[in-house]
Amino acid sequence: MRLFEYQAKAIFAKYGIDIPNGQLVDSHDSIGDSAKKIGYPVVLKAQALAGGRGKAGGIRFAKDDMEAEGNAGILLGMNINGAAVSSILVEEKVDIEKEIYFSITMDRAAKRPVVIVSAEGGMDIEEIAKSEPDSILKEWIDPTHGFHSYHAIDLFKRAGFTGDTLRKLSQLAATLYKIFSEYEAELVEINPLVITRNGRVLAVDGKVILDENGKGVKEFQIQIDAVRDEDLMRYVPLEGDVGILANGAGLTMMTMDVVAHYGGNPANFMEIGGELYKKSEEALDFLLTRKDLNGVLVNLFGAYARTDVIIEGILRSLEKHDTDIPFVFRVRGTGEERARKLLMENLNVEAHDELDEAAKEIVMKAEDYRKRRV
Amino acid sequence: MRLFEYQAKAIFAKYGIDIPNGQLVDSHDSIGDSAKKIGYPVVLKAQALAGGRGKAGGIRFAKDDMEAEGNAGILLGMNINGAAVSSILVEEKVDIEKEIYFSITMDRAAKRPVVIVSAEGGMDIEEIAKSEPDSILKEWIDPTHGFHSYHAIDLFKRAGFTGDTLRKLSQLAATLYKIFSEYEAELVEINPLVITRNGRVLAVDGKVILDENGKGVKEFQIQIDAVRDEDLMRYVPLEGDVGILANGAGLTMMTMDVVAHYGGNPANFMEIGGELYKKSEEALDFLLTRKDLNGVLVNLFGAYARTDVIIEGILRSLEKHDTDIPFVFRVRGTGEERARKLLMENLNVEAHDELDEAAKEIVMKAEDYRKRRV
Amino acid sequence: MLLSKNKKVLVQGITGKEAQYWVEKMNDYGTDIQAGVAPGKGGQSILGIPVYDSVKEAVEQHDIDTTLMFVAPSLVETATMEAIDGGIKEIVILADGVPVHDIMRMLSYGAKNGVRIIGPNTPGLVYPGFSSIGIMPSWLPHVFQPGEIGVVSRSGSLGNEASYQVVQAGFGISHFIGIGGDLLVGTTTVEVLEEFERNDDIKGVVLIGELGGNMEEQAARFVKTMSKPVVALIAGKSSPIGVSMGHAGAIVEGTEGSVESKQKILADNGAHIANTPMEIGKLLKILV
Amino acid sequence: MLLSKNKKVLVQGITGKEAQYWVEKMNDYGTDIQAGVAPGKGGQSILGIPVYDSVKEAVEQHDIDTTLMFVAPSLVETATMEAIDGGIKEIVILADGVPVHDIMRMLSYGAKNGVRIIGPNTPGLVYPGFSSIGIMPSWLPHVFQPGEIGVVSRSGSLGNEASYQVVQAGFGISHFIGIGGDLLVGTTTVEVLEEFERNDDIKGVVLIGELGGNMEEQAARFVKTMSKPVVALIAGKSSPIGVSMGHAGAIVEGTEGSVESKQKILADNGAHIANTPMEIGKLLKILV
Repeated sequence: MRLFEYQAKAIFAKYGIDIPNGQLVDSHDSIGDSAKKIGYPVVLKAQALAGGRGKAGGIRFAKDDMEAEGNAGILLGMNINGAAVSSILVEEKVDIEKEIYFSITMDRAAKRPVVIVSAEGGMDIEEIAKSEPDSILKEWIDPTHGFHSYHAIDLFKRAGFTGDTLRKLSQLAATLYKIFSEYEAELVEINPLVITRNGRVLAVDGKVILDENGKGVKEFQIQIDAVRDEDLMRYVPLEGDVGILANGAGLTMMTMDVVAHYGGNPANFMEIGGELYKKSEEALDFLLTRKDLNGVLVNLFGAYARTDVIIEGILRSLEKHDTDIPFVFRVRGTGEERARKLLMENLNVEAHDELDEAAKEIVMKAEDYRKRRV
Repeated sequence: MRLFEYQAKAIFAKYGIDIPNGQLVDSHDSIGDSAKKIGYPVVLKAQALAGGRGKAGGIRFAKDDMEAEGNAGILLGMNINGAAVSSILVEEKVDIEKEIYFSITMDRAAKRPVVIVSAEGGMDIEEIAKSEPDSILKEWIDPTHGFHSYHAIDLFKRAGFTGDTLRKLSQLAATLYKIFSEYEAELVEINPLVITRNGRVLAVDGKVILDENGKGVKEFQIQIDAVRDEDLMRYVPLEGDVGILANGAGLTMMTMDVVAHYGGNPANFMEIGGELYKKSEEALDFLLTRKDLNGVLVNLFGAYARTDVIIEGILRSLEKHDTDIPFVFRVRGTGEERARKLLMENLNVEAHDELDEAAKEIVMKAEDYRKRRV
Repeated sequence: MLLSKNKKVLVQGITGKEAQYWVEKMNDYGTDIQAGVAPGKGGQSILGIPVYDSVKEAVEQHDIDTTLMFVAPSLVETATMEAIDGGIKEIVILADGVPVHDIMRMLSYGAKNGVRIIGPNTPGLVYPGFSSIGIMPSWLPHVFQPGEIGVVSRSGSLGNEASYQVVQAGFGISHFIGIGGDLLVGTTTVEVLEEFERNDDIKGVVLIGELGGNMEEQAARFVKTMSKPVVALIAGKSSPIGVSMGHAGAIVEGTEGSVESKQKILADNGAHIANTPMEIGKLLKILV
Repeated sequence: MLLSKNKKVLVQGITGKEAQYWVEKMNDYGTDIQAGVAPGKGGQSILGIPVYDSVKEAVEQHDIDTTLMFVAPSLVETATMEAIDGGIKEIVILADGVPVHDIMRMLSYGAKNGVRIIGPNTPGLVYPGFSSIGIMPSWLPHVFQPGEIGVVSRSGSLGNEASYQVVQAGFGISHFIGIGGDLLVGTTTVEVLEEFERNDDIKGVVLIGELGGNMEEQAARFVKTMSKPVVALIAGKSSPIGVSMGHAGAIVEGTEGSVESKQKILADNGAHIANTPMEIGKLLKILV
């Protein structure tokens, strides 16, 4: 679960990491007061759970009330890569001497956490990897041993730091590993980590992704609960018009891909794997609340999940909904015979053997339906 | 820092360990209501920070309001091994099938934590060690690996337990180690750990000693602050009449012992080692608030602590206090020469070279002073 | 050992409802389930399989090659340490939802003790015609037939689909290895490929990946050195960026872990890319 | 190594005020202080002693036998791990107030790496006439004179008193080893006795103990096997039960750890009990 920048910084501050003086504002009326308290010039940073904020224009400056109010109005109406901006973090403008990239994350290939430092901060780590690959230093962590300030001393010395800055950076790094561990994070990142002209070491941005199964998320329970409502089926809405209902995460992703491969536009991700297969009625009920669908592809490969039980649920849902959008079925695996029989008896539909064939058919039928509707 | 039984049990309950139904009561008026809520017969347990409660009569039973009020009155007026009883824990009477001893503590010789189990609970562990030494099972813990339910399964099986009781005991043991670790305890003990006739596994008593330097004590900050006030000099009052002022914990203990060895009665422990040596004025001010002293022995062996600085503080304190009780000094080590000179000039007193000699003198002088005072 | 087809299996958490369902399926398939563990249930038996209170007791009575864990996510770390301390050298972890910091510690402890961990969040292992360790529908004849193709998959459901395509194309499966969909897993794609390359039963390889992480990128560098043809199907091309797609590990940040980059690196290193499941069969017919 | 009189010493936390006071004292006494560590102060020097940012850098430039730590209690665990990871084999920890669970982990890590830890809460080590590592007043001539008696003490202040008595009685001190007053310490009384017994310079032993714990009991069993006379002074006879007396380790629970029981076991095993400091000298005159 990704945290907002202001939440990440609140954690940093709790652990004694220096952050810019700032306030969270959620209307453009109050922006002037907050900005004055902090002192102009200020930075206005859109709070949204998405990357690419800088390029999307989500960071703006203001030297007086007029600029602050104008920019706040713009930011609060913005959408950054699909995520609505709910609030603005108003912060002091910092006197930057040097920008550093610092993060701790899980390295899947090495199967352990890795600390990544670059003395060329401020850009995306991938941009740094392209433009200054030699500036990227990594140190892998033995989790039973931890990552301590003396490990960080070594790392930051290799990155070229000395003296009091070295001491401050290494303490901050050890603190960040403490946050990574205690909050059970997947990622903690400070980019840029700024050294100011008067020697402060400041977390000017902060990104924290917590493990949804970990202890750290409990502090953000309200946020989780809000997500969970539509997360029952791990539903992710997309912009297409072909509804997807399949079992298992991998098969569902592939179902979307095959629809796209044959020229269609998938409308969603939705997983009904594991025990959830018994909830196919609720899943389709939920999917049919969308009025932009021009077709639905049901792709079932039964193992533990019984395809006949899934089809029964789908039939119950269809009975409740008065819909004429086309449905295409593909059924294989456990319960296949009975599932096919149910589809034939109730919908007079022959289920496909192959996903490729089913995908071609739904793409064609959705195209027809869209034309008819227009 | 030792916790009250009710505090220990509150921690147990928070971690899901089953405890008897109970309420804390601090006046004998409210005892009847609490007891009725729990249901007679009940057990009344004096809450005091001292051992030997059972033998001192600090646990009483009541079958009705009259008995409850009577016993509550007795308990609330009690003193258990020097500790006042501040409140009573009223609990359901438990239907005991078996009593077990269980604890986790630091083994100094092995330099690691040890889990101790005995299927013969209910008595002091030292009594068990005498009467049923073979019943005591120990397992040492590798702190980087922890103590888990599967370790406990092995331990409790060796102690003769099977089936569901085995499962419950081993889960409880792992939970108790979690408490030991997360609260940074020096000791967690459940004695007796009771198996009831209907299969409950209950912590009927609970003793927790937290490391005063550890994280766990923060939850009990008020209690710590109360202690700290008189703990500035690590002051421990005793029942004797010879005040003791020495530097360093070991030397202070030995000073008390030598006074006792020559027939005197030390009145206190008080440490002014380390940086505290500069606070000798405050230390003596505090000691002289006691009106039961018949003499004071000052025993200084200076190293980092400068004996002349200590003597200066003592002289300042004596100037403020109009006291005629005898003082005897022994001074050796850093600053000795100047310290001796200060004593001679200000009090016309020759400091002793040896603790033994100084102790003999103060014991004699205190005896005289007591006689004169009577 | 990972590819050995007749392992002696221990089942941790054998008395749970889901465990019993799958133990019966595995048993019927011919898997050599030696024993089970369930604290407090020592002395009972399930389908004639003896149950012990602890791994320690089970390994005192039985030679165990691998342990299969039907254990709740929050208890997986302890159960894994118990298996490692019991001297078991291969551990298969099914649970979905194990905290990633638990996984990190488990993997570290396993590595220090020379233990192979498969999963968490793996659907398990199938050795068609021999045995099945996990929750794959090994009994479905149009999905699993003995043969000469090694399949490695991050996903269970897409693993079924791929195996089915292999069988539809007229081939059989020598080994199906599910590695699991979590952010950290004990055995990575490249480690399975290394085993596949060494195994003489295997004539061709199907690699099922998905968006997120760098396991396929790492695997690609090894594919270059392999003597056997590799067909790769990577799911998630039409999934959005920055959102977790069912599997905790299936998330793309920036361009790292995108399906396009994975397909490109794999193809550049000599793998054959299937764009849809049916293409797996078509490519195998050409290559094997 | 514990008894080696000319160790090459590293000082961690060398730039603190207290550290500088003691470094000057130790230096004047002739101790071979090779280097100091203070993060962010690398390149500076203190009394001509070079300062490094980390232990790793210091050990790259100097052979170090032992490190002496002037570090705040909350930072001791990390500093100890740094020293161990730096390959140093002996660590002297002065700090009073280190959390006991930190100590527990440190000692475990030290033991696994074959490192001797002395303390925490030790006053340090004195090798009269040679060197001083810690905060003992080695420069006071009536307290420390070279000689033939080994002194081991849980307490600094009582260690001074005991050493003074040894010197007053006309003897000298070969080694003074402070083991520290905490609940858990890295080197126990018995481990020092074992070294004393093996060392040919030492003709007699003074053991300074105090109430609490079972270290003196454990030592007693070894005293029985020793060829050298042992004089024991145990503090705390007149201290109350169940209260911590200044030292975290000085607390009695029930009858375990009482001075009476310690004295009895020691006497039963052949140690000679001094009831007051002056008796130490009297007994040594008879025994040595």
